[in-house]
Amino acid sequence: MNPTSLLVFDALLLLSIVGLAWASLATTDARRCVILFMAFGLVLAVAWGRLLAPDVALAEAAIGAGLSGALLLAAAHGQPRPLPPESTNAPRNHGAAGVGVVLRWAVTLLCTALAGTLAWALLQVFSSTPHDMLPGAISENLAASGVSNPVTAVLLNFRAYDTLLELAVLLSAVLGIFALGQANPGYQPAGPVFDGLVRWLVPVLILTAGYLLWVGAHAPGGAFQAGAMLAAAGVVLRLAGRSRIGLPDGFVLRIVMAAGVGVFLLVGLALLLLGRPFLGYPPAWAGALILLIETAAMLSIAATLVLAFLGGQPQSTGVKAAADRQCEGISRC
Amino acid sequence: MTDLLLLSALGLMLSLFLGLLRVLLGPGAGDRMLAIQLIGTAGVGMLLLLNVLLNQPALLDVALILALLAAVAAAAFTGQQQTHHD
Amino acid sequence: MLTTQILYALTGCVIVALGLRGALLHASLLQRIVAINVMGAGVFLLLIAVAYRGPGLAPDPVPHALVLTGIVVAVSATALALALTRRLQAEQDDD
Amino acid sequence: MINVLSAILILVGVFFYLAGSIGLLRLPDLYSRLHALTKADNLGLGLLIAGMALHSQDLLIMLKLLLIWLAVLAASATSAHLIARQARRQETGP
Repeated sequence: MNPTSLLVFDALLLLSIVGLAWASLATTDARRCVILFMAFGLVLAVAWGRLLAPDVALAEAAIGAGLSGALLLAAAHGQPRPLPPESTNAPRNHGAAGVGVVLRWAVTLLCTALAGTLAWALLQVFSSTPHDMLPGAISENLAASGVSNPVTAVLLNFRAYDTLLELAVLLSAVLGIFALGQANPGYQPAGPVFDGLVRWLVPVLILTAGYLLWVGAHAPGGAFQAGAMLAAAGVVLRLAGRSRIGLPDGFVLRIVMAAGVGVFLLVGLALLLLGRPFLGYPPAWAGALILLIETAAMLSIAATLVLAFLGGQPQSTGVKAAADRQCEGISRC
Repeated sequence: MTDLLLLSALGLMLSLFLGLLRVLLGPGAGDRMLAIQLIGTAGVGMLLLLNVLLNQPALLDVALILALLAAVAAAAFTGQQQTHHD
Repeated sequence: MLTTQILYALTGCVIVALGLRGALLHASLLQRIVAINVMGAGVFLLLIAVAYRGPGLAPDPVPHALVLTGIVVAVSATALALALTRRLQAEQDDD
Repeated sequence: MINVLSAILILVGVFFYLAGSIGLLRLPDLYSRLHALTKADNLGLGLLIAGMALHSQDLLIMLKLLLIWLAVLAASATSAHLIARQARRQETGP
């Protein structure tokens, strides 16, 4: 392979990454900022692929380029439209224009210093001989982990503690969102064109989720990517204006939300009772236990991400139907 | 063959840069969304080429996901939220 | 030292600084949230670059696992922040 | 022989990509840009995928490639429709 032209490819890719990050943060128009950030996510997915990180690329493609774009675009809709440039500057320039400029430069200078320090530290790390103890330990023990994809082995076996706590973080994020109020208003029913797309896209997304969950044991994929794909199916249904988007109601929803942490903990405690370390799977069972935990985690992650897109506690469909009926009785609302 | 694939990847990169220019120029948000669509398609193409170049079959799945979710952004962009109150 | 690794890692540093600057200086809450996400992406770029071992060699899976969970946590934290923003704006509108 | 054919398909595909993006940049209004974009999506990626499929000579990979192309086709048609409708709505007012 010709290394120089690959280097040119790298340079252009990185140039577009820096340019997009800069452009999305340089504008004051919320929508433009979000659109540029979505392009940033797309290019990042290519960069992960280039750096031989297909697991990360899968997650970035599903989340960075898909879900978080939809999430931020929906939020940008609610923002006030940008004023023409003359009027935006006027109120700020009243008293503190000088201070503003000084602050701006000070922050820029400090951030540049941070980048310099980081770069210096990294170059120190790179110039020392790499000590590959951790990757070595992983490849030595991979056979006993129950899966052959090293990233899945790290996530669900070697560092299963971290993943358990991460699922707890996701759960607390949803609980925080619930505490802040009701879900966003739904979308108006889609036209026939988008509806036609949704009709086959949603089943394909669900199938892809199943495929990613299964393949994660021996190839890039796993619960996180699969959960994101399932969530994407829910978000697509929501965008198409459907009232039922695959989320269960009430109590069942709460069980699904907690399933990831719950199953993880139950497996860990059961192993403790059997005299093994917490989450120390017996090698013969490891594959099956990991698949069980991953299935539960996928459902929880999907529910979390869909609820994150809703931005609040969903009204249960029964209550909502009653409210709609009432509405129609009173007036067109 | 690898040289040709690399050359094609550079061609797609050029196409992506032209799309980026349109994202920056606008003028409307609709124009920017169109350019995002182009960048997405260029990304899919690059992943397909990298999949052979770097011998990473999983990048085919990444391209598939990008392709499947390509319409989500446009739908989120044009979707009209219901106004519940009043 | 690998040129690719250094290029990507240094870009990560630049993105972190750009994101931090945006998060500190932007007036709009939504754009601050985007800026924090950009900063996170910079950290991810740095980690994945550190994990890279060169063409044809298997990279270190530990940073990959870290970044994978990081992406999912970042999107849920973003959703929480957006919900907070919405609530803040609603409260301000009431006043 | 197959290699030559696949190389030609890939190169022509990249050419359509470039033509589409130059169109997106040069054409004067949203609707004509939309038209240029479909060139890149449908023809550019289509030819690229045909070339890659010939190169791979593996049935499973060919099927995946076909699915990718179909997904991009459907997505590009749908988004083009949605964006054009939105633009028209804004022109005529709410």
